[in-house]
Amino acid sequence: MPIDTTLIGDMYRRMSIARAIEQIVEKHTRKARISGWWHPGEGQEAVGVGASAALNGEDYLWYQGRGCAWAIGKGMQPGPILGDVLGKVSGATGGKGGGVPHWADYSLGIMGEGATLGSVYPLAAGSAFASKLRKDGRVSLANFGDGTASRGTFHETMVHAATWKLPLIYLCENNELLVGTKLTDVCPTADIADFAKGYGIPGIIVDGQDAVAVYEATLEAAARARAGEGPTLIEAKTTRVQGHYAGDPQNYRAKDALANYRDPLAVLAERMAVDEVETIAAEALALVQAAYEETLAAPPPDHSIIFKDLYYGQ
Amino acid sequence: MPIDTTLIGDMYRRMSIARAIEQIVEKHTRKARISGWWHPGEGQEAVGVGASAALNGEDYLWYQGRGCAWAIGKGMQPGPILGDVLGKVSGATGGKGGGVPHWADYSLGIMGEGATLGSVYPLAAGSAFASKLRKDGRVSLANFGDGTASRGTFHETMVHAATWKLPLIYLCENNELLVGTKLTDVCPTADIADFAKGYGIPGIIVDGQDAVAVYEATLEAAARARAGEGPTLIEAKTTRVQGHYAGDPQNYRAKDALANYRDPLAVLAERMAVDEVETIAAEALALVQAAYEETLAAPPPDHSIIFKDLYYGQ
Amino acid sequence: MANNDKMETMLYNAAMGLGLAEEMRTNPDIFVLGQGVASGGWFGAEKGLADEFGSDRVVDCGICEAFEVGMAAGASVVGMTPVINLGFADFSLIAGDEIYHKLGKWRYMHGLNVPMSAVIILPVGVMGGAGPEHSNSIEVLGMHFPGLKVVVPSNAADAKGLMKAALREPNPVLYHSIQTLSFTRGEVPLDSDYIVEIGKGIVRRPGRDATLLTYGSMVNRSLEAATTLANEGIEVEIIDLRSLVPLDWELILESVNRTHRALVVHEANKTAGPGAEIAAQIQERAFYELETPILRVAGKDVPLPQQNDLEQACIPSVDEIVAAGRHIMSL
Amino acid sequence: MANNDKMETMLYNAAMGLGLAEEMRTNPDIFVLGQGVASGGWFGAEKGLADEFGSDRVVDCGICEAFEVGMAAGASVVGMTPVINLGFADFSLIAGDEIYHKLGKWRYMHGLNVPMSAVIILPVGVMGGAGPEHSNSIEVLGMHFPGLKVVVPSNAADAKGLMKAALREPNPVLYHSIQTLSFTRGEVPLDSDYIVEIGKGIVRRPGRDATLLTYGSMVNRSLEAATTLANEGIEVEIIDLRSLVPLDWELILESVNRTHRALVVHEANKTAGPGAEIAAQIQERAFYELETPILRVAGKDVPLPQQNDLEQACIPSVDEIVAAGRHIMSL
Ligand SMILES: Cc1ncc(C[n+]2csc(CCOP(=O)(O)OP(=O)(O)O)c2C)c(N)n1
Ligand SMILES: Cc1ncc(C[n+]2csc(CCOP(=O)(O)OP(=O)(O)O)c2C)c(N)n1
Ligand SMILES: [Mg+2]
Ligand SMILES: [Mg+2]
Repeated sequence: MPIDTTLIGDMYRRMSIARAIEQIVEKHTRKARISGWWHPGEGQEAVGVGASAALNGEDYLWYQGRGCAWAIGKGMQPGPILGDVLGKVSGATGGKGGGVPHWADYSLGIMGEGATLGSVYPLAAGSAFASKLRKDGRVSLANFGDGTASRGTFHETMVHAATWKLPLIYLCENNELLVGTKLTDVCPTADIADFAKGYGIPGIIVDGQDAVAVYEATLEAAARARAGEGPTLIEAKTTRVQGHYAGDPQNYRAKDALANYRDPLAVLAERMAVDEVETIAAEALALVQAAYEETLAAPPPDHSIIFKDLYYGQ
Repeated sequence: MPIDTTLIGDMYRRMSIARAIEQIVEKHTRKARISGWWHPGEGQEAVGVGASAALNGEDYLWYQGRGCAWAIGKGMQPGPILGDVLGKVSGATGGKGGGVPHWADYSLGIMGEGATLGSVYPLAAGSAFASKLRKDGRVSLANFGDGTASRGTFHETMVHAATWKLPLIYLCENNELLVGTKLTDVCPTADIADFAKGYGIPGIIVDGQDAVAVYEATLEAAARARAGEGPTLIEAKTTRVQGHYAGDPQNYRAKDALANYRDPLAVLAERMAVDEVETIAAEALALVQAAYEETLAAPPPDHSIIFKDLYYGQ
Repeated sequence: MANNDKMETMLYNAAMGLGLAEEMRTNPDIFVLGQGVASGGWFGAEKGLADEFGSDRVVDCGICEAFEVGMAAGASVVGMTPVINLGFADFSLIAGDEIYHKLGKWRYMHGLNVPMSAVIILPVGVMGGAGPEHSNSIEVLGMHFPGLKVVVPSNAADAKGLMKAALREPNPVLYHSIQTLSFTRGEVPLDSDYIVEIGKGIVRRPGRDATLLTYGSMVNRSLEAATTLANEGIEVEIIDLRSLVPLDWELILESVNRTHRALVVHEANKTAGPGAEIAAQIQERAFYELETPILRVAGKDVPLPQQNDLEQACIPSVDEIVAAGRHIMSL
Repeated sequence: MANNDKMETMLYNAAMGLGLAEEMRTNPDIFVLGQGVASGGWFGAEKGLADEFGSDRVVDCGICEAFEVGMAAGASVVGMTPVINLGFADFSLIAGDEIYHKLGKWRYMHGLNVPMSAVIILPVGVMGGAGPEHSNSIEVLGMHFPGLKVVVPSNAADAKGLMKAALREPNPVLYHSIQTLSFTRGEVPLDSDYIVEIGKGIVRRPGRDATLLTYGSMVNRSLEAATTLANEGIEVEIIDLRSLVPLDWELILESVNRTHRALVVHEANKTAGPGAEIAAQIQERAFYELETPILRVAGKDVPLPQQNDLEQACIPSVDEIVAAGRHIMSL
């Protein structure tokens, strides 16, 4: 079944937006201080966008906070994303946010991030459990990095998700690094998909630089989930182009670390007409530039929001 | 290599002692209240005794608190065991203990129990790590139940133990139950050994009713550990004959739950001469009876021990 | 529906279960998850629930406390009302990130003001030798970390009324049942709208000489002590706080401003326990009304031994409360 | 060995690392484990350690906080002195069972009185937008749960001296470094026996009018506030507690009995924070010496927002401390 060209264009558009945000935030943080740290996602955009494209609007996404491809993929606009990064009222959190993202929009199925890594596994199982009870046909996706696959919650959650056949997808972005530590220094396997074996669920490895490959694997996992066949673990092999955080000197990294890097935008562009690629890229840049300017102009939050949302109705 | 008959006799002796303690505690709790609950280990004696027999005296044992076969297997006398169960000064803890055991004797390599299940995995990795640093040739063994294999610490610890090739043995007593819940209701696999696959380590299933089989598997795992080849997961299939705790009405359990039960003492006795079996059993009974009487006569602890051991030297 | 005045004598844990069952009948979003809950619960609180509501809504779980609470947080964000019974509050230290970061902060940190209902049952206190990792009263954690409500029922009627309030609350609630009360009986209203409002304490015994603030397992011991003290002419007012978050400051201050003396009694360890906050705040708010220091009668600062006598010696006895009452009147 | 009087200006985190390195040189049982420690640590505290002591003793770890602390407990029982850096104290909620049950209770519950040395580095406090799950000051937990010692260095010299004391301590120590101080400089004694005794506070500024008890990040702000107040004729005595377990009651009470007024200042959330215990205990022990209520100036009871201005607005500012100083003198 050849993949729809509209879908490819749409994925390219979202990846271009995510990339443009990366670049603008990178530039911004070089001259100005933001609150907290930005964790650049350059090079990994195909994963969030490809996987999100395979989900329905009302499917639940629980992500880990590198870059913004997941939020863009699942339908968030650049405005609320940049608003949080710069700590303005226009942010998704209304201005509480900073470099570690807590973007959420429940109407888009964007459920948010837990900044203690590994916290999204059980949360995603919670929404998956709700879907199973409600028979609403929704799928829940937990996104995480290779380093985060070691967390105990990975195991506790999958034990139950596999037993109960929850409509859950584990989607790992394996960039072979956790901050400055090499995955294989702290993990017995280079393939996170190996962990699927213990639970008797499929463990699929895909090319994380290819949005189409990620899309297809996710679509299949979502179909399994909706059919009541339970969870799937997808591992997307990918590359972290930048440092762990914007400004990271990366002394720990080999000079030729990016020798085999393939830009996911270039990989997807191969499937598209040249002028389409250029138009989409230009539009994305303009969109993000406009959102950035609006964000700069937006006011910082009033101190009164310090107590907002602590309790319901507050 | 046929197994040494002295060793068989010794295992039978320890299993008989453990069984006699089971019976005396069972009888005691029927007429008197003890502090906390006794978790009977009847039917599972071959595991603790068989595995301990394969360890050296200075190897480290971290156990889970069902029955007392591990403590007996690793060299503890009935006195300190019963002393804790009955809350007397003669107990291993000096009288702080009760039904949930915290027997330890560091000179015997008996390191103790964590009553929050799953806590022994990282602790055992800690002693294994120490042995690796010190090159002392010791092995650390973490004992746990099938239900406890779901705990996050199972995963976090094995990820590191497998990567670092720690001299560690995971030894699971699979009695297919956690309190009143069937393992397969909360676990995607009936074989805990399956979890080894994710870590690329051996996952061995043995007959937990046969002390010799447990002994041999543990001996091999210990040899691997000492040779620097890393951890092994051994799953001993066994049977919990009594309730979860002494007095448990076990309404949750099928009437014929014990239909296929094989008494580990009978299994081992098949390898022995009849009169040897009888002599050993009688001696064990007498030993335990005497220890029980001494325990009954021992005083309860003085209230001053409430603050003892809180800080070192206190 | 409501059988307004009817009462029935039942076990504390059964009353908790009754509150749960009544709410489950009208709210299909409630589900119960925990180790052993499908066969009625380790201590009987979930008895009959699986039969009535099916094994989809009353679900057994593995030994995975972090998972249990984390999945509750996720389910709560999508509009369910999960009820998790952790069996022993001590086990909640395994789920600290899930309780105090996820449940307590998810709404705040994402800035989306939606209801998040979840009831985490964390049974506290000694129960006869369960040991240092099963017997602690750690309710102060829910006071220090923001975003949660914390209730502690001291009798069967409150066990029902606070459970129902917790299930109707749009914020996560830590529900601390009391292990020693599990199998004690009390009169429980059968009214299916019987609610004990979260944040309201109650005067269990009026008195003019001193205010004794307590909750949970220490309410009965305090009442007993008050009887003894009354024989000596000392009239202690006993307030059962019922909720630790929020605390009923109106009630506390009205009483202390009248009696000019305050004691706090709880089973939790003394140092940095709930009594520390209560005492600190009373002296902040009513310093010039106080005639004596505020006294705390609380658990000894040790891991609990298992041996029954030692264990009892670690938590406040009636005699110790009586002695504190005499002492405060002698100052 | 000891270069007794020499001092060097260095970063707070480097001083912590120096204390560690010096002890590692003489004690082969010390090893360091944590995420990123092998390449010098996320915030530089372990810089150079792997080069000097090898990757056997300075070991990177996966994202497994429960494992890290649990393995430290196990290693400690067999006589090692593990040093675990969790990076952010907030992550310790993942290892709650391992810290407060295993490390704090293992010796007690097994009744074997052996040394258990372990240093758990739990950096606390805001550091510029790290957010609600990275920025909290949760040191009060170490006060409530028994069996641990708790230290909080407020400057580079103490960072070294308390680290060395912690490494020689036969009980597990929670070592709360201060995130905002990580890259500030201070004079540090090079003496390889420079120890800051656990359990001893210090008067940072003498004063006659009120006693201000503080520690960690709030020491500098309090000193600044004291200067302003001094200009107004208010002489506040500033005590840096340095250790929260044990607290230096001799020092605290001597001062309060002299000034008759006390304030507690900390970054941790106010409710049920360390200040609650300190205030509760001061009024218990020195009630009749007090002329005013004990005031607490502390973090707001909210999860911390990330935005820098909001974050700063959640923790005590110099102005707030000054205001509290004026207020207590006006009572
Ligand atoms: C529980 C917890 N431990 C540690 C951290 C600190 N931390 C932030 S990002 C990161 C690396 C994560 O690695 P990985 O999961 O592979 O994701 P990546 O950064 O490569 O995208 C770490 C350790 C954290 N946020 N939460
Ligand atoms: C962290 C934790 N959760 C729950 C319990 C309560 N608990 C005590 S024994 C037990 C069952 C353990 O099952 P398994 O590991 O299979 O061991 P078995 O009882 O069968 O020997 C449970 C759930 C506990 N002690 N610790
Ligand atoms: Mg990674
Ligand atoms: Mg079992």
